[in-house]
Amino acid sequence: MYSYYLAIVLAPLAAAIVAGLFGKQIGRTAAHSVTILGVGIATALSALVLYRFVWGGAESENISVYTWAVTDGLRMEVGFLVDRLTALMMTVVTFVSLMVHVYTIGYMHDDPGYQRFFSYISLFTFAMLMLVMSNNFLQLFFGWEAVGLVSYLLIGFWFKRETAIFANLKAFLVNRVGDFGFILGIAGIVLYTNSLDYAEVFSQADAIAAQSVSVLPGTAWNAMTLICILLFIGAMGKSAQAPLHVWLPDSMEGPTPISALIHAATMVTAGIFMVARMSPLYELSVHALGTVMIIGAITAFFMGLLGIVQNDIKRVVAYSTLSQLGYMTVALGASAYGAAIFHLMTHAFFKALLFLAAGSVIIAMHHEQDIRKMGGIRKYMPITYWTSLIGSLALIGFPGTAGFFSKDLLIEAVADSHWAETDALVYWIAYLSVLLGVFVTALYSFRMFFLVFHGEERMDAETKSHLHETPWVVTVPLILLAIPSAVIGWVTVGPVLFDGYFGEAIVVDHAHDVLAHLGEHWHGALSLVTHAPMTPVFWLAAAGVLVAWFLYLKRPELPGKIRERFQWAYNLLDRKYYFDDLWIRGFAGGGRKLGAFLWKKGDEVVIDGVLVNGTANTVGRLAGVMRQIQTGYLYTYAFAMIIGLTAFLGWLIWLK
Amino acid sequence: MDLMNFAAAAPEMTLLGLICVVLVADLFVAPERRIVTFWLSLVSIGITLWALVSTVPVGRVEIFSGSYVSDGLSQLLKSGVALFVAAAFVYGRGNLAANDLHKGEFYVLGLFGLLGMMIMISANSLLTMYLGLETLALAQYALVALDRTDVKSAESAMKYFVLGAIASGCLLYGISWVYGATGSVEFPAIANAILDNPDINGLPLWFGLAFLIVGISFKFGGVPFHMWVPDVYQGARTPVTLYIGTAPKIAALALTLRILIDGLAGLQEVWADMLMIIAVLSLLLGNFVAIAQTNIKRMLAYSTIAHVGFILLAVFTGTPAGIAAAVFYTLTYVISAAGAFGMVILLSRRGHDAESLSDFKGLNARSPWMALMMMFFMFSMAGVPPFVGFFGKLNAINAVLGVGEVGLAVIMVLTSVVGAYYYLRVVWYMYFEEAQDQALLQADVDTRVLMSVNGLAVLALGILPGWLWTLCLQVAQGQ
Amino acid sequence: MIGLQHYLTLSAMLFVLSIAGIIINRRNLILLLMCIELMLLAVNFNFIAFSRYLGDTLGQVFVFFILTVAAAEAAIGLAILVVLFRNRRSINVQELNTMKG
Amino acid sequence: MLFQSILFYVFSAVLLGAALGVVFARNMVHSVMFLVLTFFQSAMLWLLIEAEFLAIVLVLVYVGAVMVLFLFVIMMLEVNVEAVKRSLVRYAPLAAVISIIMAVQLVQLIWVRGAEAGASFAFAPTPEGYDNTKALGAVLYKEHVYAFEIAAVILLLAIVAAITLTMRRRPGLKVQDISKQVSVRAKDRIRVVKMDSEKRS
Amino acid sequence: MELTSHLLSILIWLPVAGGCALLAIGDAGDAGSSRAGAMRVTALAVSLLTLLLSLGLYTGFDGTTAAMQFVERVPWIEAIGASYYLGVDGISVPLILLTTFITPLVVIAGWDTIKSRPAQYFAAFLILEGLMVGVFAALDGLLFYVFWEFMLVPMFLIIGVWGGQRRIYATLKFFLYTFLGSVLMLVSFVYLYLQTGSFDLLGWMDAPVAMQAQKFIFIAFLLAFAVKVPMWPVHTWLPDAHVEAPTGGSVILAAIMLKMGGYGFVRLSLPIVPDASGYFSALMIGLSLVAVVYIGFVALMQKDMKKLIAYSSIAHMGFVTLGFFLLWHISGATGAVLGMQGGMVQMISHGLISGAMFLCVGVLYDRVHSRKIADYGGVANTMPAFAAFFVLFAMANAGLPGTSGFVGEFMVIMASFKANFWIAFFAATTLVLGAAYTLWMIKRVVYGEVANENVAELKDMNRREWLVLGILAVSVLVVGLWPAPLVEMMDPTIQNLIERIALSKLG
Repeated sequence: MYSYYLAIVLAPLAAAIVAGLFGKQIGRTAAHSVTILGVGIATALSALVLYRFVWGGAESENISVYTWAVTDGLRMEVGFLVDRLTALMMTVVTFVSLMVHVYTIGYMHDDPGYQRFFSYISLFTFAMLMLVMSNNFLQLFFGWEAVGLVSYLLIGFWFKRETAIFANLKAFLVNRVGDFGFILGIAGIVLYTNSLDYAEVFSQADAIAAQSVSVLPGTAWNAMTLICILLFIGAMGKSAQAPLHVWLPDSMEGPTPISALIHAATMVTAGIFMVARMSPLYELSVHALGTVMIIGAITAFFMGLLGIVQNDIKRVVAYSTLSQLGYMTVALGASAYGAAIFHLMTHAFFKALLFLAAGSVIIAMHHEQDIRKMGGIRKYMPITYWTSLIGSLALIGFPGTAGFFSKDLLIEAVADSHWAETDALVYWIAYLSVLLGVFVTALYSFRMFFLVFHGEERMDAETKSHLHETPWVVTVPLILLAIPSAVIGWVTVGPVLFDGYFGEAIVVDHAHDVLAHLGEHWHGALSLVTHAPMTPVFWLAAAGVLVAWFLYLKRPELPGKIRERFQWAYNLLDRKYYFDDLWIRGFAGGGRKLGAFLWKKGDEVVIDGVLVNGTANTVGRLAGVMRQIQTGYLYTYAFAMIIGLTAFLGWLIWLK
Repeated sequence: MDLMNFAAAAPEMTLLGLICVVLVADLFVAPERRIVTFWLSLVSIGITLWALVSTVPVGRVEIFSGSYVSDGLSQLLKSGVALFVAAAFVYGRGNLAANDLHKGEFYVLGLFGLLGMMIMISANSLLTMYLGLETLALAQYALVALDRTDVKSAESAMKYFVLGAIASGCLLYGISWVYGATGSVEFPAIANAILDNPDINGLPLWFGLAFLIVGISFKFGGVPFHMWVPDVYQGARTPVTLYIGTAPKIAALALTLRILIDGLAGLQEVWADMLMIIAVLSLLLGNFVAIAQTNIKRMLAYSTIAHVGFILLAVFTGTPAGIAAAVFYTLTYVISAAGAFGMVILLSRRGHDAESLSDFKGLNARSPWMALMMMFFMFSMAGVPPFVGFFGKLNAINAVLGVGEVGLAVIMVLTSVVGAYYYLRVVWYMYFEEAQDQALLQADVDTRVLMSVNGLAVLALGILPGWLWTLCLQVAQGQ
Repeated sequence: MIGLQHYLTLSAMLFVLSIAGIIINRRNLILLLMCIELMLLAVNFNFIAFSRYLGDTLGQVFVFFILTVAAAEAAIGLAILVVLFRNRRSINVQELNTMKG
Repeated sequence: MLFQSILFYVFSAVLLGAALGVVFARNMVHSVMFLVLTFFQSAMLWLLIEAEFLAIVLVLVYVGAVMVLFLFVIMMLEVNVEAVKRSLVRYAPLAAVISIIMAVQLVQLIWVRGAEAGASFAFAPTPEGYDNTKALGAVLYKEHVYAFEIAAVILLLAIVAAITLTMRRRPGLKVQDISKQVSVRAKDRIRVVKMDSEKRS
Repeated sequence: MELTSHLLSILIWLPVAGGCALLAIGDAGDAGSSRAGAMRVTALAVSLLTLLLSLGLYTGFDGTTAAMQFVERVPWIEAIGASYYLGVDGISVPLILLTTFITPLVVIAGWDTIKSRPAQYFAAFLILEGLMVGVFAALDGLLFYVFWEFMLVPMFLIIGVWGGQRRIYATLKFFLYTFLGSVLMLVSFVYLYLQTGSFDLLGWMDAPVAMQAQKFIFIAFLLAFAVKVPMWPVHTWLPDAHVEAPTGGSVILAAIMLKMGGYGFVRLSLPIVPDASGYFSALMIGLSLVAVVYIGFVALMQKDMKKLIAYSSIAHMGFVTLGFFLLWHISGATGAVLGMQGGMVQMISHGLISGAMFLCVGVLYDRVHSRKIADYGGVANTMPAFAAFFVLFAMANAGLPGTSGFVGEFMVIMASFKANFWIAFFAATTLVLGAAYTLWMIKRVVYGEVANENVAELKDMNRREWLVLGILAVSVLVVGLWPAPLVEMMDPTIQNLIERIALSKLG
């Protein structure tokens, strides 16, 4: 399988290089053909790999491709660890990527940077595959940063837009803050194991957990807790967990296909994947899991709230992504890694779908993104409408959709998590967050849905006259994504969550194993769907949809009144809890002030002014003073000689 | 004691005879054919050098009842002074001719000075030393005043004369005390007297020593007996400055070594401290004040003072390594100094002495080769390897550290850094600034050739300093 | 009893006096030259006294040469003085500062 | 002995007084005269310790030649002595302090430290039949021949230098050129000009 | 006579001789003349030949041993025990190769941008190349010092003659600063010479030295090398020098001359005075971290591209010194080699990246004649290819994995965590700071709307610039993706060095 794996990784890379370096020469058609071909190969082979795991009974493989460097006993390699977790991720990534490639043909049709764009997304596919297929931390970090790079390039794809290049810088830097923790986490692992290889590290996990480390004087932390939290900081950056979430909404400045691919389906889930991949480590640190859970819970609920006040169609989806990522993170904290990954998968489909649908609307609206200027598009764009509906239903967890299975079980897992016994506070925060989050999700999803597709047509006449369904390259991916969004839960929920699909890939401490616990009550997908109306989740979602209908279709004047009434709350949400201000004014601005201070005062005044030029000036001034001795008068000269002589004589006679 | 064995003094005698020839011959040379005197003088120096080389003594030879000594040191230093006097003649001729100063007296006085220096170098008694010193000094006074129409020349000659007379008065007063204390003026006899009778190693002798140090230090230009140096360097015609700034330093070194090492080695702990103080003051004052100069001759004068600090610190150690370092340093410094003053001459034209630093602006554009040579001299003086000046400094530092004086070594290198600034300024003017004067250089072929040889010597000696250093070491070990 | 120390003291006083003369005198250069002669005289006193004290002729020989040289020196000194005077019409020490710093 | 002591003190007193006169006299010519007196007194003192030859040389060379030279220059330059009166004594105190310190140092060396050492300061008695001049002469041309030659060189140098510095060749100066005069030829001297005789009208 | 037995000498003297030949023939100051053209071709030929020959160093190098190779030794100044002693080991070969690699690029980069006195310009670089190789190859203290100091002269001229507005201030500051640093090193050299009787560097490594003396020597070395590296707080010459230097000068300065400091630490400080190095290691680490953090913030605020890159150089070189001095703080069995290895790799990588960055700025400067960030904006609109290169190198500068910039930083951070969490913590801030200052500059220069007419008229890179930046880009990626050859070459030497350091010289 080695050559298959290589082909999976290298096909998109080769395509990216061809499209990137020779884009001008080969032209547009060739550029998209070659990249689609590359990703297509990767998709097919990934599917094959997945097939072999699911039905072929293949064993996981740990392969070294080449040795990057060896020194001091530390082997730094590039290699593949392909197991069931990886195979699932590979398939999701390549499939969504393929869809996005196809979709892009239509979406970017008129863009001068067409070839460049294809090159980027292919490169992204390569990087993401490197990330998920890695068998070691070094390569993980490589992929981690490489997807960040491509994300940076793609957010700033329209580099003439000031907002775009602001957003990409912000995204990169915030991610770097996360990576800062991540690389320290890796360093911690190297400290205790002197290895970067997953297998080696996992085998020594117990030894790490036995160590304690004193980071602040007088404290003793479990080494594993420290490492896991540091690694999780990386995940927070990449998966946009509060407070490192600030980059994701802004990243919507990029073209919509990449919002779908990178900022919804794949890259942002790298953090989730990473924690799941590190389950053997996280399982050994209860405190780290608790941290993960709290962060996830906060993200899930509060970021969802922000979605309610957004008016940009993509930003609404972006906040929903944030919220859903929070859900996954909570699941991780609950040790329900499987649930997290499962939600990751379903989310990839339906969120990519939603983004692409939003993109479709944007194309039709001639790149108008404000939902207040839309409305009643249903009749113009039936395919987009129906696929959007499927996506939205999946998002809110309408029974039977993919999102229903993943989210419902995720919430079940949280409800069932061991925190109920150990740390009640953590448990209740997490549980309430995910529960209330369901309502919020339904509210903002259908707010957007109603505002866009139903009600009054608020666009101008010019736009309206051109409004029609988008071409097939756009709608086909929508349909292809809508299908799994609707049905994939039925066939996969059982195997993935309860029938031990992940096998050895995910390690869960028996005491934490909520999924196993849930599995005891598992009676199949149908049973779950039929029981849905008995759960609070269902009613909360329904309430959300209802409220949205009431406020935005039935009584559209109400939201304005509510906003006036609760101006402070609105402001809080509108300003995104002031996190942007904290980062931009606080940290970035503070850093710049500090930099200016150190430069002007430290370097220029103290070091250069006083020490360097000061010395030089002192020398110069001394020279000026000393030359005064040379008066030009003979008697001064003679006098100097006599003083010298007298001094010597005095020294001899009186001192020696 | 072989009174009649004059052969060892052949160089001096030859030179004296030749001086008389030149002196007389010059009377019959028409002013416009003064070049004859020039070549005669060079030939005289050549013959003297030949006499010098052909009378290399085996070991140490004393003649004239112990007044005269010939040894390795004297041979080496005499060759040096002869060469540099010749260089001064070659460099100076064109400039003097251009300024209507091309008189036979320049050469005659120069040769007299050379004779004085040779006498000093070979002096084995304080009497001979004094007489040699005066020969040199009187020739120099007259040379400085050579341009009789120039106010500055006369003024500087007067200053030089008065201060020089005071210095030699002090020297003599010191000699009288040394004589009184030891009963002798011959260096070996003085050394023996101190060795035989430790009682005389007391205050009277020390007093005499202090006065001697004044004389020595004056000759070298060590602080605070340096005051004449800048004024004389500036006031004299540049060829004369070149003369004064080069060979006499070697003679001054001979003066120092003969008196302090040959004669008063027993008093090292006394004179070492005095030398150290003078040297440190010289290093500081020379380097600092040079920064503030705009006249290149004055700047080089102060730089000389700084270099003297190095030489005196090498002597201060009193070890063979130190003496060798002093000899090496002096010889090699003088090479650079000759080149630097030569360059000032080269840049001058009729009616315009290129004395200002700004005259060096844009030299690279006017003559890249000459600029390169000047850069060699400047970097050599600044002590940047691989130019020979670096090895001079290295050896001096080596000697100073060899006697455990880390602090002094640090002062030496730190003041060099200060010094580097003003040497760099010359390079900066030459390379980084636009020329104020776009005219091409006017210089005779002989001057150009000598300049090139001089510059390349600075480099070549820097790359392969071994033989000269070995020679210096041998000479020093003979002391 | 007049002995060595008397002569040495006399010499020392002359020496100091000549130096004081050089420093104090700011009027004319000729006086400086005369002070230098005084200084040499002091030196000669020392030599002769030591020579007599040691019963050795060397000191007196030295004085002989000093006298010779001093005469030559005086001649050159006066010659320079004349040159200076011709250029500046003055031999005032205080005007002798065109070069300084 | 006593007489000699008295003479010593008298001569010394006059000597020092004259020396002070040299330094402080207002008139240059007076200074020179004081210097002459100083030299005379020195010669006396040297005679006292049987250095007759040098005493005579001093008078001959200095009084006879050098001082005359000084006077000559003073007269020639017509230095306006009165022009600069009390030129300054700003630094005089400083100079005085330094001079006094130096005097103290020397005197302390000679008297205090000398006495501590307990050395005898008495002059050695001269041997019988000692002739100062003869004794000097004996060594001067033998042991010190080298120095003597150098002294000769110095004198030659002084001549060359003095001439170099002071001899002036003014352009356009009307002096005889002997060699030209000697080598003159008849035809250079007379130019025979043929002229046509004037016709009588 | 076999070529390899004199390879080092050839590598030193070939460019020097070439430079002297250029000087001798000259071009009369006219860049347009055919003679000047011939000079350029000659310079390129010489530098390429040197590069070609230096490959022999790589192919002929035995990477399994720490012993000196390609050794040449002839007596030089026998009276003071100095010899012409050359040799290379695993830490000098990469640096020599870097030197011979960068120089032709610099020659090409200066091809038609140097208008005045091109012959002297190229001659200066060739001579400089020889001298730099000499520094890395010298095994005799005196020889080392000669190369070390004389190197200042061509650089002094390069900055002073072909530099910008304040070139004189900058070049004097550069010269005097570095001169000040190195003269004290000379004193130490002489001290060591007096102790051992020779200038043999390897001999010095074996000579016992008392602790007090070691401390003094270390401080003297520190001054010399810290100035060169440069370390905070003796770094302020670097931004000035870089800003004023012509592009080629900046490249050489950043790419190679800064490495001299790092090389000095590993070649001299650590093995010769190991105990003092240990004694001062906490200080060194502290200064290195200050360089990373403090300078990172300072770089953020720079308004001049070259100054910004210069400051970033200081910060990156902080990693070098950090890596070198970690070993005393690592208690475990591993980590010391990793840190030092990281420092070395960082040096090589920084040579490539900073050189490339300065070349990029040079490309812009040649067109607009401004280095001010504010004078640009939207360059990507008119120079897309250039923008791609610039962004790539910026990413490398920010330490993106897959580029060479990551390798060293990664190793050093790994090693520093082994020493102390907080060392690693501050070191890792470079991830954020490095990205912040580099990418912020990129944002303002490359992205955005076309800012002004100058930018609107920009022409994209010509073939010469493509070639230079392309080569550098490939090498940055190669080292980033496969550093193993580099690491393996240095590994035995570094291990040997660590073992040597572990032995106290006090006994």
